[in-house]
Amino acid sequence: MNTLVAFLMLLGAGFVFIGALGAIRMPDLMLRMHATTKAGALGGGLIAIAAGLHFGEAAVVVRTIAILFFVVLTAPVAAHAIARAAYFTGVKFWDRTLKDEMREKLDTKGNYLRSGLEQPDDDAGDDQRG
Amino acid sequence: MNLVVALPVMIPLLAGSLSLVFFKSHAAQRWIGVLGTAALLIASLVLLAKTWNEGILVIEMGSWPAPFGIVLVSDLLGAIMTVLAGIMGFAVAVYSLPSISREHEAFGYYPLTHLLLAGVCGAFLTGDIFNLYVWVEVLLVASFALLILGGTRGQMEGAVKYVTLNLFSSIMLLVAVGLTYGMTGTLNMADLAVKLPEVENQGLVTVVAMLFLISFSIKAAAFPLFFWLPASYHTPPIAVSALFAGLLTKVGVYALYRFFTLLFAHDVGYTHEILLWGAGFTMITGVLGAAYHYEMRRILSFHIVSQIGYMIMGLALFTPLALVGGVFYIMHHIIVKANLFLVAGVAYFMRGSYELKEIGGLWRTRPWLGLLFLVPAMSLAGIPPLSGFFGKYIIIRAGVEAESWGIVAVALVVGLLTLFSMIKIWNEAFWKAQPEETAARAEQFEKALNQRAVTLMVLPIIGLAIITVFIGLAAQPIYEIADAAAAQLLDSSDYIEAVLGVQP
Amino acid sequence: MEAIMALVVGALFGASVYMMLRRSIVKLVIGLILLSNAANLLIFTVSGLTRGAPPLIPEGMQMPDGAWADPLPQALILTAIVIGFGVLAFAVVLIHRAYEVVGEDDLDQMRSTDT
Amino acid sequence: MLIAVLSGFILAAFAPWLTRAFGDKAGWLLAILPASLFVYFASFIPAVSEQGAVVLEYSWIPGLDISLNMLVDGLSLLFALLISGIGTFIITYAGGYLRGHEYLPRFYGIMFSFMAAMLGLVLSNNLITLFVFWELTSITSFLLIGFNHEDKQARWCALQGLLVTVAGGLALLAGLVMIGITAGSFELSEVLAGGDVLRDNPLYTAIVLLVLAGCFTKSAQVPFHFWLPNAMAAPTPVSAFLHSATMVKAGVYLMARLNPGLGGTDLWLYLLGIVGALTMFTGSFMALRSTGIKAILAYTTIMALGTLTMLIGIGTEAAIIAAMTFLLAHALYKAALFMLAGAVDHETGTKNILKLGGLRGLMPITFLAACVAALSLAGLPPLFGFIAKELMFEATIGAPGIAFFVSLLALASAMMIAAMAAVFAIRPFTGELKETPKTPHEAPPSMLAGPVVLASLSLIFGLLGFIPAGAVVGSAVQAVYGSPLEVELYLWHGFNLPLLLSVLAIVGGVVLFLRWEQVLDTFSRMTFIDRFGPERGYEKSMDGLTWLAAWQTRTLQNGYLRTYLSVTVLTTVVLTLWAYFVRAGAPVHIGDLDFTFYELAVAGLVVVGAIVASVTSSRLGAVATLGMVGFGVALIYVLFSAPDLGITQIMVETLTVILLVLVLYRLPGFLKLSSPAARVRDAAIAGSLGVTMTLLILAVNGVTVVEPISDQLTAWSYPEAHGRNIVNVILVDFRALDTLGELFVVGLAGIGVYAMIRLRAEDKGQ
Amino acid sequence: MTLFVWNILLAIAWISLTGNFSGAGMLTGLIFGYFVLLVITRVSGQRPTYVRKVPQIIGFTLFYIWELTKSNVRVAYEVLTPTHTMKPGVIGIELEGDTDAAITILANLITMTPGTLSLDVSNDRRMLFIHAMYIDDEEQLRRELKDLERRVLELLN
Amino acid sequence: MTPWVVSVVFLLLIIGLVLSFIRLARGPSLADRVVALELIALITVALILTHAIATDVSDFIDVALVLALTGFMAAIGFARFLERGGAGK
Amino acid sequence: MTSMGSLILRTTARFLLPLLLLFSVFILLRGHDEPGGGFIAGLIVSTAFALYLFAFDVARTRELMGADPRFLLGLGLLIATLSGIPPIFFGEPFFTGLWWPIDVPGFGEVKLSTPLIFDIGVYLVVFGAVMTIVLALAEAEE
Ligand code: NA
Ligand code: NA
Repeated sequence: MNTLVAFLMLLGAGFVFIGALGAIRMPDLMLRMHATTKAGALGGGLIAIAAGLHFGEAAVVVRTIAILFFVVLTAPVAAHAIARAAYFTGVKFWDRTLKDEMREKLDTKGNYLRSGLEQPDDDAGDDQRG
Repeated sequence: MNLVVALPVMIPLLAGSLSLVFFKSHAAQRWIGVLGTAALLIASLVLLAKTWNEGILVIEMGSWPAPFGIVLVSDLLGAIMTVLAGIMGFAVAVYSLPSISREHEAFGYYPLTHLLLAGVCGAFLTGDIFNLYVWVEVLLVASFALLILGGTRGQMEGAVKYVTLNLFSSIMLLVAVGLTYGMTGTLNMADLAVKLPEVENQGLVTVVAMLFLISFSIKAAAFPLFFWLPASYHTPPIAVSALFAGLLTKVGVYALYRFFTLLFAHDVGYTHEILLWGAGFTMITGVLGAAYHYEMRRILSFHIVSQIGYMIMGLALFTPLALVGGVFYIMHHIIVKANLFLVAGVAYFMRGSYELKEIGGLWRTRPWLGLLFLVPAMSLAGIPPLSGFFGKYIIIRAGVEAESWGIVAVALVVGLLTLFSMIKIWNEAFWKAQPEETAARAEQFEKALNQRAVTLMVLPIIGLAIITVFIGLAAQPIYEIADAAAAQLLDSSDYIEAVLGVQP
Repeated sequence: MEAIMALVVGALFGASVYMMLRRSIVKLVIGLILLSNAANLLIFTVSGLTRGAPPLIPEGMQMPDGAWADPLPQALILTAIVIGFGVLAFAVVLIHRAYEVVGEDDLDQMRSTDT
Repeated sequence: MLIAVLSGFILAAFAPWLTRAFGDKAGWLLAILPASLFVYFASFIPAVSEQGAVVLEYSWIPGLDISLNMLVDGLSLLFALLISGIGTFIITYAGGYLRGHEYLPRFYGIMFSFMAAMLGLVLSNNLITLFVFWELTSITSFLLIGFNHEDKQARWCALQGLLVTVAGGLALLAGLVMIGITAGSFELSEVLAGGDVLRDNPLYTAIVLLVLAGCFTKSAQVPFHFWLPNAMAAPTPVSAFLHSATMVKAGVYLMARLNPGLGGTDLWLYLLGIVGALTMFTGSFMALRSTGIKAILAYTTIMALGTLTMLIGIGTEAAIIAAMTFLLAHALYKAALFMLAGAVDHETGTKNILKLGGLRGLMPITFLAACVAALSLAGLPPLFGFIAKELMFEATIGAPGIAFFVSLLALASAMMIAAMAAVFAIRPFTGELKETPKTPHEAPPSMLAGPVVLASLSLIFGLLGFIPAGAVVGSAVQAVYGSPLEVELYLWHGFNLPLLLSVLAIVGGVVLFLRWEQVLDTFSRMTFIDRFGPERGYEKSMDGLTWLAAWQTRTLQNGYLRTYLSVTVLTTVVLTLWAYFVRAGAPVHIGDLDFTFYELAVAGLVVVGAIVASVTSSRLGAVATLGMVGFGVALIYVLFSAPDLGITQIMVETLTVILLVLVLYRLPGFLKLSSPAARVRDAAIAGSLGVTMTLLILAVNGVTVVEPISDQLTAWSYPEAHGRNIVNVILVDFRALDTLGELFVVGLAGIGVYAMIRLRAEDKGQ
Repeated sequence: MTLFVWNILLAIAWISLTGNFSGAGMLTGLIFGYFVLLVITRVSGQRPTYVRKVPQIIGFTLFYIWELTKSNVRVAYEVLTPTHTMKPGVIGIELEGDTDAAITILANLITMTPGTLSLDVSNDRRMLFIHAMYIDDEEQLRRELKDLERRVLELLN
Repeated sequence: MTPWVVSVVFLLLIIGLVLSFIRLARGPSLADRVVALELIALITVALILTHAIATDVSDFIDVALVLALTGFMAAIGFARFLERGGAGK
Repeated sequence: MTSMGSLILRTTARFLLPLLLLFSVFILLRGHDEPGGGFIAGLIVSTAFALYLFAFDVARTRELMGADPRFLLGLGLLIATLSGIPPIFFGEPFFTGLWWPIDVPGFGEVKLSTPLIFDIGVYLVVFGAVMTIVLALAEAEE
């Protein structure tokens, strides 16, 4: 059991380390987020599992599961929010970026994003937010 | 168990909470405002009477015995200060009825006032240094909120300075409390009075004392730490200025009295010498600031600073008589200074300006207001037989007895300059004819004057003026209370025994 | 470790006051927040640092097991953090409004009330 | 007695109302009070003559040695009689002089207060009570001098008079307190009985100087005399009262009163003798330069005050007798003259003596009374003034050490005064009638009653000197001298030096009178007197005060928050470090340097984060860095066993960042606003606080606490307070009051923020 | 119906948190959960339809973690190797599901899978824009993403 | 737990923390800083969990739980800020 | 329209809100024995609503909260203050803890007590205050 815990911890820490390294090394914001979001969440999650295994008590285990759950749930949402906002505010892409299909569909003035699949008679201003 | 010790804290807390719950009903808030402060006044009077008759009273909050829980302690000084808070609260509550705008009421004027009073009373009554910090913060944040009520540019600018410097003060207080706990492992004042002398390096105690001194001196607006006060006190609605003027700086002064009699009387030659220098410069710088200005609220604000010097002087001389003088002075000053602001407010409602150069003719048209101004103004300047004279007399006599000639000279000269700026107000606002240029505005304000409103504003002014005259003419009972309070300050053993239940 | 924390606290005090001495009101408020943190850490440090022994009483016991960290300073700091939060919330909004009213982020433009 | 003294205050409260109710007759009605008081005080004459002094005891503030005890002896009785007697006429006179005046009701209110204050002053047996009344006379006379307050000049003069007299008053207070402490009692009767205790005390010189500062300012002695002529801004009834018997005499009274206690030393002799003589001379000289009838009278008052001071200083038997006689004589003629001057002014509309003439026919009674009073002023027989002047010369000749000096000045003064008396009595009334603003006619009876009676008294007392000698002057002399003296007053003392001097004075006076216009012309060209006189000194010091106040206030309260903060921080650092090095001996306890690398790293990151936050140029970057510092601090809490703190810190940090982000979004980015030098300076200031805090922690680190109260709290936590999380138990139970306060802080912040955001009043700034 | 599921879920969350896996614990959880729902659902029109089957959630969670691990290895390689071989770009993916839950879960899953990052959903909810690290083989990428979407929709129906 | 494992884990996490901090300090855009802050929050979660394992005190896990729950709020806040047109330079 | 149009965020917020609410109650109730308490719980619930606010808008957040946050603030203060008063009827000073231990199923022994009521007051105050501030700021922005 101890070995498993140690392994998970080391693995988790390794992922975290890689995520952080990515945050330094990657050339633009989006690419950095590819690194941090995934590596960070997984690293944290693995260490949470390690903690659950280490303590072995039910109360602790459910808490570590909750940590895992929340990390994995919130990390992509946060990433999405930041990426979207950064995109809207015109963050610079790496110069080797190949294409951007979203740019032309974005009306930055009203923050309206078209799908490009609209019928000509669709009311472009209709917002279907819940 | 003495429930009454906690009442001056609990009543305004409840009144404040209730006002918040009924935040939509102005009528309810007004009623709670007047009744709550009246209840506070009554409770504080009962507390003082009980303390006078039975000696130092203690309530152990939560039933946890001292020094482990928090105790509220009412010695005479604390009870006196509480009564003063009650008087101020009630007077200002009545004054606020006509003078505070509907908008201000809608945005929490009344609950803020109650909670300010709660903070002030808590600070006066607590027997625990961290709890003191908490109450100081309560009153501070309440004062922040009151200060910006209205949101004018001047208020914002003043508030930035007020908030920054007062927060620095609070942080220093927190640091000092932390260091004290680190040195003694206790927070209870009586317990500290026992344990601080046991600290091996007494010099270290002095160092921590300096931090308390700094913090409370900022709160008290002593030299050279007073900048926040003249920058801000003239900006809020006048009722708020009056409340601040009467009570806030006194919390700092009170704390200095409490700490530098009960906790830090181990190195008087050093600590109190510093206080004495501070007192002298506080008097001078404050009074010169007042001499410079031509706006009533600014003049009065600088006088707060200046008068604080006298109170600190009483503490710094550290003789029985000097402490009596200091306590006497505090009592007198709270009443008088607040009243001056209230009178200035009435003058404003009649003339539309606080600028002395823009107003005049009040003695001609409103002689009664002139008299109501003269009472606190002359009292502030130390003209007998009003309250201020006796305060000044006792302190000066104490100074002479202690042969501290320098500070006596300063105190006397500052008295003269105080008179000078009071007369400046008198000459300009009351004697001088209303200037032509602003006559139209004055007329407009006169027309808009509501007789009932004026009556409500004048009632508390009359009340406070009567107290001022009473403190002067019937100085003996006041002196006796101050004397007994000072005796308790000088001899901590009663305090310690009342709190810890053992002979120190 | 207390000695190291002493340096940390000193540095925090220094940094916060340095920020407060800038002309920007935003820096002022950030400085205030740091100052509050500095004071809390100071209390934490002078009350003694204990590792791995939170002041919790395990089930079935009357007292904490072995050594435990002094709970009182923790309670004090908790109170101070909360108070600091309240005060700073106010301060944050204050600078916001001050900026709106004055139209400048520059403290030197906020002198109309003094003289 | 107490009621008698305080009755003036009581009546003052009702006087305005009575005045309105009784209209023109109010003056007569109100005069009943001083008249009755006069009678009442007169009833003490026998007792005082017999016993010397009567002390009536009334307690006030025993704790502070302040009583309302009244000392009735010859001196106080003389003053009390003058105050109430002359007061009676002043009150009636004012009824005529200010008939129909808008402010007459409040005038009476102030006047009665003033009268009561004066009575209290002269009757108090307690030094502090005396001072109380002393200051009250200053304030009430301020209100009287500034009676015509819409006139800027009047306000200025009132302020000047007040500041000068109160400045002296404060010195006096210090002196009186020192007397009380030195003598061991604040009761005059006891203090004066033990004069040697005072004179032998090292504080004696200080006491004398302080007390005299009060007396000299109040009694307009050189160089403080300048306020007195300016006080003529007051309406004439006021001037008459203030200058004849009351206000300005208070200083003289006090010097006379304290003479047994403080007098009899060289210091006393020289100070009073020389200053008094100079004042006497200055007053006379300035009178000679003046053309306003009230100004002339004012300067002659200064002369009289100087004379009295000089005589008290000389302190010989003859001098004291002369002083008391002169005092009475002066009160009688000066009050009369003022009231007459007022009558002239009132009826003609001008005060300028050069514009007056030929009034004799139109105002015969006025003229007659003026002649009598002026003769007394000039010191001509058979008037009481002559007796006084004779006695004065006798005293100056016998003055120890300074006889020649004072006699010479006295002679010169007497000449000039004689001349001015003639000018006053003759010029307005003789010659051809001149055009005046108002058509003159005789003044009403209310305004003539006083002058006529007082002038008559000057005559009667001159002829029948035994009346005053026996009644009050004798007792007064005894009181001032300290032991009984035989006092006899007559016109004829035989041919002697004083008589010669008197004759010389009158001859000189006549010469001066005849050539007055020339003299006036010469003197009025001596403008340097106005330019360099002490009044310039007053003005300069007022200007200096204004400048100093402005400079100081602009320097200190300069509006720069960072100045305020720098001063505050530096004060903190200096006071704390000074105590740390000097009192505590700079203790440093490093303790065990046990730490793990990650603890160190976290600590380091917090520091680096704080530094980065403080130098970064990105506003939101600073906020983000702040967030990181917050997480770092939370980690420190967790690493050292404070999970609750960790959670709280994290939550608070998160919310703080959210708030900052919500708030900052309108604010501009940082600009580099300060110079490199300023940044270095600020870094030094900030760093000094950091160093201080580090040192404090290291110092306290060395103190071991034996038994912190938290041990007991821990022990109680579960068994007594039913909680396993001790921190939480402390928060909600042991120290619930803290938490309650904390809650209110949070709540208040909420209300405050809400109000700040939602309540946007009109911006009234700039 | 969905509300009841929600209540059960909250009760499970409760017993997980309290660590009290008893019937009584479940009851308490149900009660508290009920109150929470009471508060939440006073606002009409937002009846949640996210979740139907608890076991599927668990199964899917495992899948999620697996995807997470894969993506990390890929990224790790990119980070640890000295040269960048990425060919990044933004592309749009047509969406089939139209419930909030489906779109959200899909978007989050895409974010967590190798080399892709959800940017935003078009306002008409028909197109999901993603940032991808490697779009040299765009068709392959689109296929993988479609497969993922299918799994999500399966789970939800 | 074996001390060397804990040390290595701490070491990796701390280096990660330092690297993220460098990104936080350098930016260049606000979004970069926010991403870095996000990562720092995650690393802090990991550090707390590791500390709990190292000291064998499970109570610290609650701190990590709260941080995991609320740590992303700052990012959401910043994102909102960016979208509202706050050009954080 | 508000610019925060992220469907993903909205969905997540709706999903997280009940969980966070529940979690806050949990933290509140167990605070006396383990890390937690009214203050932390109040902050957590505030965070939950702040998230909701960020995802939606002020009007919807207010609607969801039901009561005006200022009322909650006042109510919390009142509850906290009043919780100190009952002991005086038993002859004890203010804030003396009164305990009514009840064995609540599912939570073990729930110690109903004045300190718990006090802590609930804390919870409400923190929630009310933070939401007052956040909503006021957000409204000012809109
Ligand atoms: Na004051
Ligand atoms: Na992905």
